[in-house]
Amino acid sequence: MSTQTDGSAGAPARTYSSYSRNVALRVLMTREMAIVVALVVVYLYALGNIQFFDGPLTLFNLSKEYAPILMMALPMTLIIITGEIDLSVASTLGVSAAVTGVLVIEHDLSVPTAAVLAVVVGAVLGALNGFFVAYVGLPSLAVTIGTLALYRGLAEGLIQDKRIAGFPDTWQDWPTERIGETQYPNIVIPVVVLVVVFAVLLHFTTFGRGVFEIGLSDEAAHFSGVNVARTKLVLFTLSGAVAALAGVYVALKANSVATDTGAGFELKVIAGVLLGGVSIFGGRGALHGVVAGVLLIAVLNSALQLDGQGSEVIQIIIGLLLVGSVIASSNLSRVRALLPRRAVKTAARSTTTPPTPTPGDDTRKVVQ
Amino acid sequence: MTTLAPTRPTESAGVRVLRTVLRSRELAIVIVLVAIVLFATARRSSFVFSADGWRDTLLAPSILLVLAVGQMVVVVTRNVDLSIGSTLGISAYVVGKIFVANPDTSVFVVFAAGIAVGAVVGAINGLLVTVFNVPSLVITLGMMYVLRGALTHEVGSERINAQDFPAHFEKLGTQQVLTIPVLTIIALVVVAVVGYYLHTARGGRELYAIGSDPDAAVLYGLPAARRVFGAFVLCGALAGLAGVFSTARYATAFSGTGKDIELQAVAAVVIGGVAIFGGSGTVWGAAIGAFLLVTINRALPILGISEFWQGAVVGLLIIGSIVLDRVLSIRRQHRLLEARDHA
Amino acid sequence: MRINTKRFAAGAALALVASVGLAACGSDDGGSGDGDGTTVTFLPKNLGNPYFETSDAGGEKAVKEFGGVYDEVGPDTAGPDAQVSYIDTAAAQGVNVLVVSANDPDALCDSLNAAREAGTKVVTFDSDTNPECRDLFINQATAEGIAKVQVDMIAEQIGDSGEIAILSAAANATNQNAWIELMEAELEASHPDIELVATVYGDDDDQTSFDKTAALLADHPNLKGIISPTTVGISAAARYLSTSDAKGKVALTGLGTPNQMRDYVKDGTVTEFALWNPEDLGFLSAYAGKALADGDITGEEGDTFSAGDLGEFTVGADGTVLLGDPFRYNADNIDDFNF
Amino acid sequence: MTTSAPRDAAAPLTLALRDVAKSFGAVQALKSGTLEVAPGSIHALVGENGAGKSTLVKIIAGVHRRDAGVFELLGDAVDFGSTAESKAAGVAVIYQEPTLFPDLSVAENIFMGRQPLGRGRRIDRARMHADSEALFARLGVSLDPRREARGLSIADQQIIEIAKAISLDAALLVMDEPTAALSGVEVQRLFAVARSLRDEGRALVFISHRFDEVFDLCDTVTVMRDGAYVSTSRVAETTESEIVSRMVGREVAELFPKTAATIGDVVLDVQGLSAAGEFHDISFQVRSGEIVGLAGLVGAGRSEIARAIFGVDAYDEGSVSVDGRPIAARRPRRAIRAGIAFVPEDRRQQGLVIEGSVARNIASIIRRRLSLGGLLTSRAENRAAAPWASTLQVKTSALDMRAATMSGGNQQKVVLAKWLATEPRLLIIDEPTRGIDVGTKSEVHRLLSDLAGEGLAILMISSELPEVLGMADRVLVVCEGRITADIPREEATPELVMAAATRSAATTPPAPTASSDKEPVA
Repeated sequence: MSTQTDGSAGAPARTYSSYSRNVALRVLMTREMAIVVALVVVYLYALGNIQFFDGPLTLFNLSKEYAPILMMALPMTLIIITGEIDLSVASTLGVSAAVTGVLVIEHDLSVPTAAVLAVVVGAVLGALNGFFVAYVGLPSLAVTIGTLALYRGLAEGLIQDKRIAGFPDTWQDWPTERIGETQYPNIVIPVVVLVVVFAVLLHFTTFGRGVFEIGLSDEAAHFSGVNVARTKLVLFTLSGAVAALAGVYVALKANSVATDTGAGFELKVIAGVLLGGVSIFGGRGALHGVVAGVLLIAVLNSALQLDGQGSEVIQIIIGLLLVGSVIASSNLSRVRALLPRRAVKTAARSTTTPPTPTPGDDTRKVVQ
Repeated sequence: MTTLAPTRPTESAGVRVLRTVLRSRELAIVIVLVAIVLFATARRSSFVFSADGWRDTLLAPSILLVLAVGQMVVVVTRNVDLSIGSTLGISAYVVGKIFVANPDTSVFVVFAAGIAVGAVVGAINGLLVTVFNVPSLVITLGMMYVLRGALTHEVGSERINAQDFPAHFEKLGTQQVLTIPVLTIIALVVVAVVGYYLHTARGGRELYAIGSDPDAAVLYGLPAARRVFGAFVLCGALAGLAGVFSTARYATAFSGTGKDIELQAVAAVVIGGVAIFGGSGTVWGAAIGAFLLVTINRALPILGISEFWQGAVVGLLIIGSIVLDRVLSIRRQHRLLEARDHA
Repeated sequence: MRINTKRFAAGAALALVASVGLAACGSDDGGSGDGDGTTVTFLPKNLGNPYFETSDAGGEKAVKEFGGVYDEVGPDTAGPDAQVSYIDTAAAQGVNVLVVSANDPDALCDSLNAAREAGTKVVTFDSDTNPECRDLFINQATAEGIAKVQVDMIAEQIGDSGEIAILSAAANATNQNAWIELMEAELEASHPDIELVATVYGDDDDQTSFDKTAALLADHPNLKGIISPTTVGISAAARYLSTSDAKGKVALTGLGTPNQMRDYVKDGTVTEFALWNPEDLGFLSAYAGKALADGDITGEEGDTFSAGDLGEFTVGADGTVLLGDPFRYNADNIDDFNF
Repeated sequence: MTTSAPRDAAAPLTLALRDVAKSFGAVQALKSGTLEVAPGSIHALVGENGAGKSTLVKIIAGVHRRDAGVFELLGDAVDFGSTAESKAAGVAVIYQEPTLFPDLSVAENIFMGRQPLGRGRRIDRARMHADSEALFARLGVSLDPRREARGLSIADQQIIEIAKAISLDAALLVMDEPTAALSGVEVQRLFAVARSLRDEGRALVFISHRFDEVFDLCDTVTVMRDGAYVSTSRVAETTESEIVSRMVGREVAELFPKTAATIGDVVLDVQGLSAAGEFHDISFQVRSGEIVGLAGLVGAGRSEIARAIFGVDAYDEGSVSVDGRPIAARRPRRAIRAGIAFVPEDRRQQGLVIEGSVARNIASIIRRRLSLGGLLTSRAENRAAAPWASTLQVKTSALDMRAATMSGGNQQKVVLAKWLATEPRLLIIDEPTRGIDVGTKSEVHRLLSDLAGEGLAILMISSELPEVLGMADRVLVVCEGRITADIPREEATPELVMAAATRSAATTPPAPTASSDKEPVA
């Protein structure tokens, strides 16, 4: 560690450790890890106790069905970390599927061309959300409730009562063909690529740092030169583009497009993200937690269905998990508050001099 | 800075009221609503000027009206209740079950039961939100799943059909007093009572204060948790009432009753000019928003817009409303800043 | 250390919730597949639909007769997405026969074929998929027959002239659209004075259908008749009409079940409607599946099999088995039926 | 001017706090707060920022619960769990920062929860508005009770807070720096009201940094330092310099060690900057090695000017250039690239990502430089942050500690570290020592002085006159959005600055004792 001579103080250089806890604690004692553990436990339990869960179709079906959810959860994670929300993803997916279908089946475009156009359309729809949120200053909840209706309406208007079905065989089969001898369909490949891309974007780039800063305090981020509006615009655009990509996949997988394709997916996506440890208030979350959160829902769903439970049981469990996880994470501060003595001791030990009082800690924002 | 000489132009109360009305955000949607009704009626006089048309114009919005009022009360405190669709479903099923068990049950008992069921659900939501201090968006989203799942689990594929409801209850769905449907009258009474409360009671004003700045409300010493809890109970109770309405109007109850209606209620509230982050807006606005949302759906085919584009029109309406709100608030802010310069 | 404690608590709580959830389902041993009977799973368009309740009840009766194991699963709203996951699950469970009423002819194909590769025999009923995705289709009646009977009924009821409208299910529903197309052709060919002014979609949702009926009447003041070729639609439309001024003035017919329509036939809202016997449809489907599973038939044209009390059936072109002709219900005969 | 109120020995004290303590997590904000206030008196509570005054006020108000100590109101032991309880017990508090409901009308803000009721428990709006107007008349201001609170100036917001507190008809009225944003005339009105309340037998606690006000208004004064009680004395029997030395616990002269530096070329050049409702026609320059102080009342527009220069806020007209190159408006990133560093007033909201780690905060601006091929690792951030933390003597055990767990002084060091890491040409620093303990305060002052010595141009906004007078080479005074004076170091006196800061109300009341230029007034 080098000492810098710039600045003013001529006091002796101090050294700092980078982390207050060792690697094991840092990696293991996180909310994300709790979800990963829950996922592993549930998976192992299902493997041992649910008939057919170990069958060759289980992982295949699960990957195939939850690929679009996981895809959309990736940009959604970043959006929720900035403290916003995008309820319109499933409708964007619907528009994209409709565009793909209409272009390929009604206008005989090739699937790749149509897919690119659909993704562009998705990006534009996402950018529209982003524009309203970032530059007009509207609350994303209200905007995306509006575009949830608007984009679904566009999909309905595009399809009307037409039958959009019968994509060219090669394209229609590809996403759900297995990768070599594995149990996984091809769609897993782009999903994994996207997961890696978004993980790097969120955790290993300056852009990602900005995303967290905006979520923790968009004002402080703004004052540090983070372009808050542009960041949000980019995220909503990404969200639209990825939802559109998922839409192309869903269209090809089903080999048909209906007006309600993907309807209701947004809630599964959000449930997966929140379950994965992302704070609805923004500023906190990690992508591996979200992946685990979505997979947990997928595995629970699959296990419960194989066990003969109806979709309503799955609904109830997802709902309880959602409520439970939010209550748990929001109220841990209370648990912490019950242990003030310990906290003081820990902190006192960790600093070289006793802490000084912090006045004005609770200064409040002035009425605007 | 403040000026010293108190020189205020004197204006009569009547002028002030008129000015308030003319400047109000609600007027904008009333104009849109009236315009739509006028256009639709001009093209098809039966839209309003026929017994069925008149009745449906008033009756169709009644369910959403009640839901939007409840949602508005929650939204004004800077919360949201996404579970009202599920609550409506449970209430409707309970109402159906009561009639299946005893077809002679009094209508009043059924209303009380529906409202009570809703209030209980609302109380659970309210408790979770205020005691655990967690965001209502997530809690009520979770509750939406849990309640709908529980309802489906209980109901299964059972469906309570028109035959299961006694005639006197079914009749309530279309009964009219002086040509105005009974359900609409009840809904309007709800609007009036809740609107009056929010406007003129201390508790009502405190709801606005809480939504305007929750931290300041606590610092001020307002009973914020109790008021928010109350808002959720009211919202739940009204969702329960809407469940009774739904069974009376549609004479059917099954596991999917009321699905997806929560977003419509939120949309109605937003269209009505209620700020999604609380503090401002009126019950009247939310009610007109609900009226507009339902009426526009009925009127679009008559106005020559294919039913396939109806969803898109509703979406545009929502976006348009919030953009309008934003533009108005920016303009107002500019005015205030300029006023400060000239002070 | 407090951070550690907090995070651990979060993890523990979550794991607890998750495992409680699982334990709850694990305790219910709803396993299918044990026993030596043929396992037959019915997958209707959606649950909570009286029509499918009746047909699946017929299926259950048949399965019990031949000593198989019956199961019914399905989404709570009609849509192909949700059906796919039930097909996948059935495939993973290795059920012998899957009896499906398809929400979409193409969307289910991949999953159905995967199931067939895994050894499951697929029988569609009520609403077909593409022929290459299933082994047999049990057709309630020929599309031409269904279209013709409805057009005939409305023509009789409105005096063969005037405006009519159609209240369908979902805009993309295969069988609905096929019937509507045939009805349009039939109207053009045989009933030139009848004008089809609108087709609206109630999504097989009771309330939507109800509201669409209201909108239809408001939009078309000269409407003389409505055809609703879906049981959900016709009952919702009848309910609206029965409380409206249009009762008795606007004729309503289509496909409905006697129990749902009884009141409206008796109060004069509806004169006559048609349907096959859905119970027989389910019954036949189950027996067809059994025959496939046992290897008695392969779905080739000309294969014959026995369906209990319903007698012998022969597989027609495209792997289709025809139940019979639609039956008309009216005030004279409706009390003879209970489904 | 009479300063002592008649005191009835038999009557119980209105307020008695003894050895009250309060901690927030690791930070002990209040160690032993003691405050005894008699009915019919005005009691000054003074102390530096960070002395624990606001925490004490919040304990009285029921915002916080004390951890230890005695708390009695009118002779009875009390323990408020909420502000509602304290209000019910007869305590009214004016907080340092206004806490209004922006969506509600002015009158409702005053009477929320206790609006006058008419028939059928219905709010009597006419009476509420009339009552509000009566209150405003008493305070000598004209505000429309019907307008919404959103968009009011800070001064007007403060007036509403005062009206609210007065209307509570409380036995104890606590005012935490109520005059910070007020003009001289408004202050005199407030004092007249305060005296009349005292004469009615109520007790008032008055917190202010303006000593002339303390001596003008108050009967007794309690001094606090570092979260602890220091002394209580009758105002008439003490002097300013005694109070000041008790407040800081050392000789005042140590505080401001600005050393002379070579003043170089113009770094910042602001020409004709205007923003509607905020400030007008602002022109000035800051040279290398120079510290320019921006003085004025709270709400005069100083921070707004700084924010516009840095580009976080928009302006309507004018231009900003650094080293002769113009800077685009509304582009903080460009301003940073041009060499501007900006330490904002609100450290917790704007200066820091308070929930973020020390390392990420320090590296937050330079991280673009730290990334390799677009990729950024925590390792790189930690390596870059450590030397700066060391240079500024940031007290933390590890770089992943959240900034929120640190003291105000340490937080300010982190903010400075993050900006100094950008190697700026110009440092804009808004209230450099607000909420910082005395020790760190002088560290910050020395640092600023050293930085200027190294040729950095510094624009310093401060509401503490001694800080401005001690540190600045040149003082610009802002009043109602305009620069009203440009005073070189040698000529700057508190009187001159205050006169320019309250231009409209030319006279601040004469201080009762001989004033020195060390006197903290603003």
